[in-house]
Amino acid sequence: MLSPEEWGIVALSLKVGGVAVLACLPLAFALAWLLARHRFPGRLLLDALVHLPLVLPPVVTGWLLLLAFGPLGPVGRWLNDWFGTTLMFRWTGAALAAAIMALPLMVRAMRLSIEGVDRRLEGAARTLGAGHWHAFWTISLPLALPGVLAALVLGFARSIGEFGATITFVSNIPGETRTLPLAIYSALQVPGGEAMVTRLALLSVALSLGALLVSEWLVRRTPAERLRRGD
Amino acid sequence: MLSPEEWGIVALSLKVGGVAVLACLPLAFALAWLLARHRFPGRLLLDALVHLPLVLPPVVTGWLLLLAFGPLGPVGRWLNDWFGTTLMFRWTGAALAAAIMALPLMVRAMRLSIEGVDRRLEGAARTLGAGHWHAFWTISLPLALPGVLAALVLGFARSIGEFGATITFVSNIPGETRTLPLAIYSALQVPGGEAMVTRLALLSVALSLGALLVSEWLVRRTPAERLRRGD
Amino acid sequence: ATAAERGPVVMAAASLQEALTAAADAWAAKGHARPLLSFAGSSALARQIVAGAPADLFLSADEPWMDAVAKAGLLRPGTRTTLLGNRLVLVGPASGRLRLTPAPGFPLAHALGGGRLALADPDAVPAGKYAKAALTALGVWRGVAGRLAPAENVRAAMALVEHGAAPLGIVYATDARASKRVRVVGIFPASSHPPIRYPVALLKASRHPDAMGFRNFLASREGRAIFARYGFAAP
Amino acid sequence: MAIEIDVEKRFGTRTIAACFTAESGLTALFGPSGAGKTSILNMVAGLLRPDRGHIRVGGRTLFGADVDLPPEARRIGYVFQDGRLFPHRRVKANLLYGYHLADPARRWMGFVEAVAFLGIEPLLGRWPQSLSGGEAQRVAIGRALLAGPEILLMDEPLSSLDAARRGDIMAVIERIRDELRLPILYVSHDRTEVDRLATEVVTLNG
Amino acid sequence: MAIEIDVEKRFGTRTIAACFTAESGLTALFGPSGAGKTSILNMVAGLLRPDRGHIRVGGRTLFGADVDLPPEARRIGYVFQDGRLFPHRRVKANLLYGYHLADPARRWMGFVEAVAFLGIEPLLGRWPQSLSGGEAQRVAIGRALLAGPEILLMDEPLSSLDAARRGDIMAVIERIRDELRLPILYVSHDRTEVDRLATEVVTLNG
Ligand SMILES: Nc1ncnc2c1ncn2[C@@H]1O[C@H](COP(=O)(O)OP(=O)(O)OP(=O)(O)O)[C@@H](O)[C@H]1O
Ligand SMILES: Nc1ncnc2c1ncn2[C@@H]1O[C@H](COP(=O)(O)OP(=O)(O)OP(=O)(O)O)[C@@H](O)[C@H]1O
Ligand SMILES: [Mg+2]
Ligand SMILES: [Mg+2]
Repeated sequence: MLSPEEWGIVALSLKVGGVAVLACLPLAFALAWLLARHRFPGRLLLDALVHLPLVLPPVVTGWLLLLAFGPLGPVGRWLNDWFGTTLMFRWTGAALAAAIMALPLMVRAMRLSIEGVDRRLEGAARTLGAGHWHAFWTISLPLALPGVLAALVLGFARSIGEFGATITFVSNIPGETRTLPLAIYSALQVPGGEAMVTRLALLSVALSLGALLVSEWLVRRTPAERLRRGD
Repeated sequence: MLSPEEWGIVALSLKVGGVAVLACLPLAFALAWLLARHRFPGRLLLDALVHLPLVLPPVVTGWLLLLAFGPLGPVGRWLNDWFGTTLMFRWTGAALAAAIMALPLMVRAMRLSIEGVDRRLEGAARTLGAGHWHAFWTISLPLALPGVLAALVLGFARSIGEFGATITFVSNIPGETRTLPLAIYSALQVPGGEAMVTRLALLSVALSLGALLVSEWLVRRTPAERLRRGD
Repeated sequence: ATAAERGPVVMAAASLQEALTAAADAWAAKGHARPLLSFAGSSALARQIVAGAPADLFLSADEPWMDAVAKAGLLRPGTRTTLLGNRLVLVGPASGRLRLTPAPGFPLAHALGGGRLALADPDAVPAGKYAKAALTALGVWRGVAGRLAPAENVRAAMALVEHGAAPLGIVYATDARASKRVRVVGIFPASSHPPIRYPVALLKASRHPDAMGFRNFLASREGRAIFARYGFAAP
Repeated sequence: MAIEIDVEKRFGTRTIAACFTAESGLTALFGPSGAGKTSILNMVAGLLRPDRGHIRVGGRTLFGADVDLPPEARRIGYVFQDGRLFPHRRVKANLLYGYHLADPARRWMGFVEAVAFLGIEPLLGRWPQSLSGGEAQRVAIGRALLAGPEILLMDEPLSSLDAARRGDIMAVIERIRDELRLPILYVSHDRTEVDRLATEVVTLNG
Repeated sequence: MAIEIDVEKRFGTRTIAACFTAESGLTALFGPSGAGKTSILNMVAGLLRPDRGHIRVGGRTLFGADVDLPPEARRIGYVFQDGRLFPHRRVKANLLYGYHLADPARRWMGFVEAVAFLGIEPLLGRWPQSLSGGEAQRVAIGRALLAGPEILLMDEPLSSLDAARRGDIMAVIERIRDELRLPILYVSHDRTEVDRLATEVVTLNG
């Protein structure tokens, strides 16, 4: 059904999207928590910074990544000096680009859920002997779970669709950075490539439908949803 | 400080982004409500459809818009026959592209908030004589307001950053469809255009910072936030 | 994989995709490791190279971006050469009957009727810059400047014609030739615009032993023959 | 006006059933925790659909074979066991929510009067979340009364009030019962409350 | 173990103040709605920070000049006026939340025992949202007791329970008071409850 090359592209997209979303998750949650729960000087600036990848055209984000993480960029040089590694032309770079593009969406979804958590329940947990962190893990986080799941779905979908920042940052290398959108772009460059484009686009849709099904299944297992169904 | 041309681009971006988000809002809310509150056959499919613009590379979305709304497309033909109008090469087309790209983000944000509304409060309103709709306007909608505001911010930011679908669908016409990202793209194509890119990118950032400030100010006026501050 | 198994990394303008892929296949058929081809806009590629990308060869769609890389001192001296040429053509939908020969003062505005002229962004994209130069030289630029549909690249411009959004477009001969949905309405005189040239050069960062060999293969008679099959002209 | 109730509702393996007729006056629902008192009030209010049966108030069928009036058409005033004040409206707006929706001709209590006997005048500008338990309860009572209902459902309305307040509010409930002759369904565990107010006692078994 | 409380807290223009010492036993806080009873319990629990003053329990300073123990270090058991069960955990998990966190040596009540005298055995697998008012209240009492606290704060713990249950639970509270000699701060409006349980009554003015 799929050619080995197509399988390769799908596998790469899954790897890039999965790694991007999972690696981004803790940072995104921390940011969401900070923005939802704390008032500090510079909060608005941080909020704006988080939104940046949404506001800038992806190509600009890719260019900024190139400037920072390229072999001559400050972070790129540091990575090379200390770890002997580079993100240029690597799927890890594609994952970085996808993660940065997904960040604003993930932060917002989780922030909305965190803002909805009834803090009095955290107080109740504390009186029962739970420390700050225990209350967080057992009360706040589970209650914010719908937002975390929404963030995963949004982030994964965004990663699967990410094009501009990726091609600008890590170029379009088959087997390494040519994810589905880049393959679609390549197919679009070929006159009469519409059939190929359609095929690849349907693959993208299938992937995200899969992600959606998984998240729907997970949501059904969260207590909030079981409550709603009156289990 | 800004040249008249730059002012024009900023004004156009604001118009396109504003119209896109406001026009999209009712549909997005209706979809969010449907997905949050109702279980029906095809729900998952609708959910997937809503996510589509996020998953597909923007260029593909633009290409699909061209197929549907172009002079030969079914919707484009219908618009022309009945209203003698077209979206091709018009700022309205740019707004349509931006709206479609913003849709998934807006739906998700509002859906999270709607899912968080305590339905027993709606029941209480009903016993006090409020009909279905009155309870919606006075109870459900205000309680879901944080999600609506988040949707506005996300949607506007996404619109301000929209590039791929716009240029593919309505091309890059100065004064009509050349929004900030398209102007940035043009500048990026020219060797040594970095200064111009930086300038325009900073304008984008300023716009979204403005939107963020407005939303922050609005949030401060919502009851939920006043509660949190202990007003 | 070792460097030798992986083949050199070639960064090439997206419009070369089909032809260069065929050339790479031919090269690989000779027993060499298949080069890794990365297709994107020339500007994106040039920026990656300037930012230190570890690539071996650069094929640009125009001279200025190659110049930018050269100015950054990143080309292997003496390896730059002009690989290919191309022609600029006026296209319309395949179903049309219009014939229009681009010549000084030719009635382009009239032929557009109420429609727009699709082309690559004339301020930015090479194909658009050539088109602007040609129309200016032929004295019709003023008449159509307000009725352009500047697209992201040549393929997108052609798509506008293919889908009936624009009655006419200006694209490369190679693109027009490959699409069944458009037909060539007229060919621009080569003298009406600066020569369209695709330069190639080896990058200073290149470490791959095959890189120079592949460059030479592309510039060889055999390589040029492959490009000619896809409609590219000799420089 | 008589209340006629005959309903049944299953929750999993548990069935709540009640069948009684109460003449005008205050009917106390008595029964152990979990007997189904709140469920019955919810069915009368239209918030919980009985599996079968009927509910009639003064000749009006609220629920029956092919009738199922929506809550807003039932003209009930419900003081919930858990308050349910609208968190996004200040106390005053909570109180006036049903008042503004009611037909002026059918209102039987004025805003000033309600505020005065409930002693909530200083709370009018406050947000519900900052109220003490008893304060919230008084606001909830006021909100239900101000909607001008034709039947009152009260689920432990006085449980967290001090003796003085309790006396004041019981006096008002007596007035509503006797002067306005509104039927009242009343849940309470307090014997003295029930002895003083109830004209009839219905006992449910857990 | 004595409780020594001297605190002050401002809410806008309103000031809550209390100053009393109670010997071991059950101290009833009495006072009209809005007097500040819940606020005082919250300050003892560490959920509300007094503006000034101190709180000492059996020699341990919970709050003072430069002490402000976090709630989890205060070893209190708090039955809230509004339940506050964890909505995402079943009844059993709610009950065991504090139990698992407590040092086994300091637990003074077993799970089976608590479940038995509260009569909540059939509810263990249920979600809190589906509980009746009295059922939720019993679970909340159980949750607080099972955490093995050194001092109990109870805010109208019996308000929506029927007479039989109330008697059972009062007997247990008496046992806790007399055998375990735990200090208990108890808020209630029910005179009979207070008369039976309280060793001391502190009256707050609204
Ligand atoms: N959604 C549900 N699923 C399962 N059981 C339920 C559900 N809702 C209510 N019940 C059960 O139905 C019974 C009746 O509940 P109800 O709230 O009517 O009791 P009640 O008489 O008001 O008790 P209380 O005096 O404690 O408030 C309870 O045992 C309760 O646990
Ligand atoms: N955040 C707040 N802002 C303003 N006032 C508050 C706030 N929190 C509490 N209060 C007020 O402080 C007073 C004491 O509240 P508290 O909850 O301690 O009363 P209480 O004695 O427990 O009353 P009840 O018996 O009604 O529960 C009340 O009048 C209440 O309205
Ligand atoms: Mg009840
Ligand atoms: Mg209280």
